[in-house]
Amino acid sequence: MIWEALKSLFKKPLTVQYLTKPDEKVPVPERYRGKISYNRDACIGCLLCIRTCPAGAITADERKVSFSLDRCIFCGQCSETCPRKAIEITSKFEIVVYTKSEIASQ
Amino acid sequence: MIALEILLATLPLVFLLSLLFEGIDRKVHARMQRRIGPPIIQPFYDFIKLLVKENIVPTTAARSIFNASPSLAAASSIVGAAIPLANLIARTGIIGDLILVMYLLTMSSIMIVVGGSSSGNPYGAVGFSRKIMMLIGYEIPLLISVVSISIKAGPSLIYYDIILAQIKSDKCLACAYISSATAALTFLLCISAAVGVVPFDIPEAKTEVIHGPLIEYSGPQLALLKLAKSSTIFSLSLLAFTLFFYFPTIYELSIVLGEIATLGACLLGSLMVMLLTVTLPRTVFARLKIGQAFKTYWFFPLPMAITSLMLSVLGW
Amino acid sequence: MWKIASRSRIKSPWIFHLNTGSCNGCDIEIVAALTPRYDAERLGCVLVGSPRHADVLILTGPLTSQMMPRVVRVYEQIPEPKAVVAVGSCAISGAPFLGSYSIEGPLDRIIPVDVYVAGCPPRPEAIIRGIVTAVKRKFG
Amino acid sequence: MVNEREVKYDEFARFILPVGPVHPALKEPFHLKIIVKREEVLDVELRLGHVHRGIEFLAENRNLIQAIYLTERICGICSHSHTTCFIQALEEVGGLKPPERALYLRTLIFELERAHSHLLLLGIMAYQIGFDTLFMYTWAAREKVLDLFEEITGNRIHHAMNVIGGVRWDLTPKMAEKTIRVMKDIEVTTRRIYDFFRGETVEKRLSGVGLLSQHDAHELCVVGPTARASGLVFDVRKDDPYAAYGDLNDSFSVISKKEGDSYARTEVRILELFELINIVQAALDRLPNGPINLGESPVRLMRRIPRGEAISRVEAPRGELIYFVKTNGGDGLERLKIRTPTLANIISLKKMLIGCEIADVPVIVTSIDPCLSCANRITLVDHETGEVKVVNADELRRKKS
Repeated sequence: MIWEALKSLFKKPLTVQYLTKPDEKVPVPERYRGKISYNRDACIGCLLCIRTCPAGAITADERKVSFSLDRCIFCGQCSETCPRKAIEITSKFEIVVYTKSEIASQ
Repeated sequence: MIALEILLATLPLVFLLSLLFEGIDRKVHARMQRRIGPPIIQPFYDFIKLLVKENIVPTTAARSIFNASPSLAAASSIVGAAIPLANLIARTGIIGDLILVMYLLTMSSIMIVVGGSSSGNPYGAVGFSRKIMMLIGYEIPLLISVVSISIKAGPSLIYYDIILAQIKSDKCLACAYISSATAALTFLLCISAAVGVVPFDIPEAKTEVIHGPLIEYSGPQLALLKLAKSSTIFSLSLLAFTLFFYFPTIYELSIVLGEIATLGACLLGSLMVMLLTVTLPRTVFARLKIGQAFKTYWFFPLPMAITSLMLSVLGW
Repeated sequence: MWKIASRSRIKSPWIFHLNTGSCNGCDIEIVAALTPRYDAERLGCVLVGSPRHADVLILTGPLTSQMMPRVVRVYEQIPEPKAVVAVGSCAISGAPFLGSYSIEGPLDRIIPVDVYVAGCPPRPEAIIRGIVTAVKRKFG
Repeated sequence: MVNEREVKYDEFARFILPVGPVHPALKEPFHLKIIVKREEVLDVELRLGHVHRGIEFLAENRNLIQAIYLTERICGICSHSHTTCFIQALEEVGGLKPPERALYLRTLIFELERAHSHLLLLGIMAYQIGFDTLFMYTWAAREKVLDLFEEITGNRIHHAMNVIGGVRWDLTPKMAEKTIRVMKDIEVTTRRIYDFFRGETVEKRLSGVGLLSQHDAHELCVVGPTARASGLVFDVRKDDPYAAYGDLNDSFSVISKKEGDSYARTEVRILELFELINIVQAALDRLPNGPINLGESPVRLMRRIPRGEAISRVEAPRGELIYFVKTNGGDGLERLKIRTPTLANIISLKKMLIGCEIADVPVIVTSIDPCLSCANRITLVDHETGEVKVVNADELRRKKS
């Protein structure tokens, strides 16, 4: 253990210097389930997503749907259920907000 | 009394140095774990932040003891660190200052647990009983090793006399005598228990007793306790280095920068001592149980300390 | 003088983490934020064991009825100034557990929350960003 | 006279030490009332329920697809085990047979999850005994598994891999390659971690602590690594194969130890890490081609499940996980009952804790790898009569209102 520790002293640290060095981040993989984006024009108002959303984050709204993203649990089920692919998963993951309503705009 | 003035002047220096040492300790610890670690001035941030934070005194606490003990702990350990540093700079000493330093350092660690146990928290009480047991374990070998070295250097209980003895014989004591080498080893082994870091941080184990005595402290009080701890680390590593490994031939070479070079070399040496006896063990060992720690100290350092005392009396 | 104090506060957020009925997902991500890959300590974050030492309270989970009085107690024990970060969707809104008999609803009903970090669970990077944002807003 | 004083001292030295619900050694709230005399633990009282969220009740009010995600959020560490178990039961009720490739992929994720869970536990164990460096090393290795999850399923913790009749995402050849690479890495790291755990100080802290004899383990019905460390050879993967474990039967063996202490429980997990690396490699070698699910829309599949009931069990990282599912013939559940491994194991804590030192408490609690968010059930114990009463959801709601 002592050797291991002393060796590590002279190795490069494993740390990704997020926030302390500009543009350094752990890479986000392609399939990452981040914030959802909704294409209102593509939506046909079948309301299937409301039936399958486990968190009750989707509500009906004038024959289409609207999202309350503070409830979203990022499972991606809505985009899988949607027959027209009107809901897409983006790779955005840094959702840090001061009030709940800002989540949608971030 | 020029010595007193120097002593007063060293107090802020001790404050700065001990926090700097803690910063280096944390950085090296982090690097050994393959992390970047906090910036070296992190302890200063922590200290200032805690100073300007709210201070909460729990209603269950014995107020006077609870409030007094952090300041007492910090004061005694800072003075305990300042005396050797001031003596090193002023090149003088008073009779019995070595004993005074050891006493002040013990006092500081006792004050911490006394404050903790007066908080009325059961974890503080557990921390108190554990600390007392640890004290019995490490304090005896620590003191015996100091006595052994002072016999070798005189006999004298003046801190600067021991350094003088090393300058006179042109050799560090630990290299010169077997007894001093044993005493040095004992002292080094006891440091990590005396300051309470990981293999022996049993009284303040985070996952067992939630920081033990520190549990109810907040704000400035906590800042003082943290300062007490880091200046104890600084003081003990300085003592260990100057008492046993003062290499006079190197320091006295440069006459121009004499004072500063000597002081710098001593500080560098004590930094090495700290890295070896505080940082390395806390990186590579797991925390022991109180019984195991106690046994460890009575089986290794205590017989070693007694041997070294006997050898020094015999003149080895 | 005040500048130094607020800078020190921003540079050394000590975290107390409280699970209010979460599924562990956010909790292990908070711990993961301290490990070599993310190393929150480089920003001064330390996970402390006693609320008395803390500056930032991280809350995870939808707030079960048994934990409700404890959350309030822990919040009151943290000395001023303090910041509260709600991590994860359950902490923000109660997400999938809403409607249960033992859920007391979103956290901000009982204590003020400064920063919300959305995600289920959020990545450790987002959690670190949340802490930094919270201390900057609250202490800066 | 002397006697009296002794009694007084005894009472002085004996006090109650509350551990939890908020305690740094416990990442989850759970309450232990420990009566200690100096350092020795005399008696323990266990209290659960701080993270009770009423998931069984909630699932009964949701449709099947929503219930899948709900069961996933029972626990963030073994989320895939919960969904696999639940979906297996649903498939049994509906008579659906997922394609071979889907079964293999389920197994693959399952074993990767076991890897991450075991590494997590080893790290936490090191953290409990104050060995921060080992904790950092272990968790650094675990990050690689999490990266793999993120790449295959899109999230580090909640994979959402299972759907009714198969899995959601396919494994590309590139990912398979990366998986093999990561597994080789993990094998090397695990060897090193094993060496560290065999080191002086760690063994000193763990061995002989929290003894659970084979007899007690049998009597208390403990499961998983906790049971296997006490000499009970029992593993659902071998005894009652599910998913692709039937085909992969020859690639692994069941680890078991005789000692029954915390060290044995830790060692079983380390050795299981080596076994699961074999399973992953075998699964990748034999991965059949073909579809990954039934190819129907999830909503339609959900409606195809008739009224019926089924029991399903899997070997989660912490032990045997049992689901009882009763569907109502529409698209919902009539009853869902979950028996999590931690619930089975946590009772044994009392046996292990009595007589140990305070310093051993976090070690023992961690050694059974408690996942308390799984284990919280409501049982009220009437203190005066000692009568145990299980409260159902309706009663609770009445009490609340």
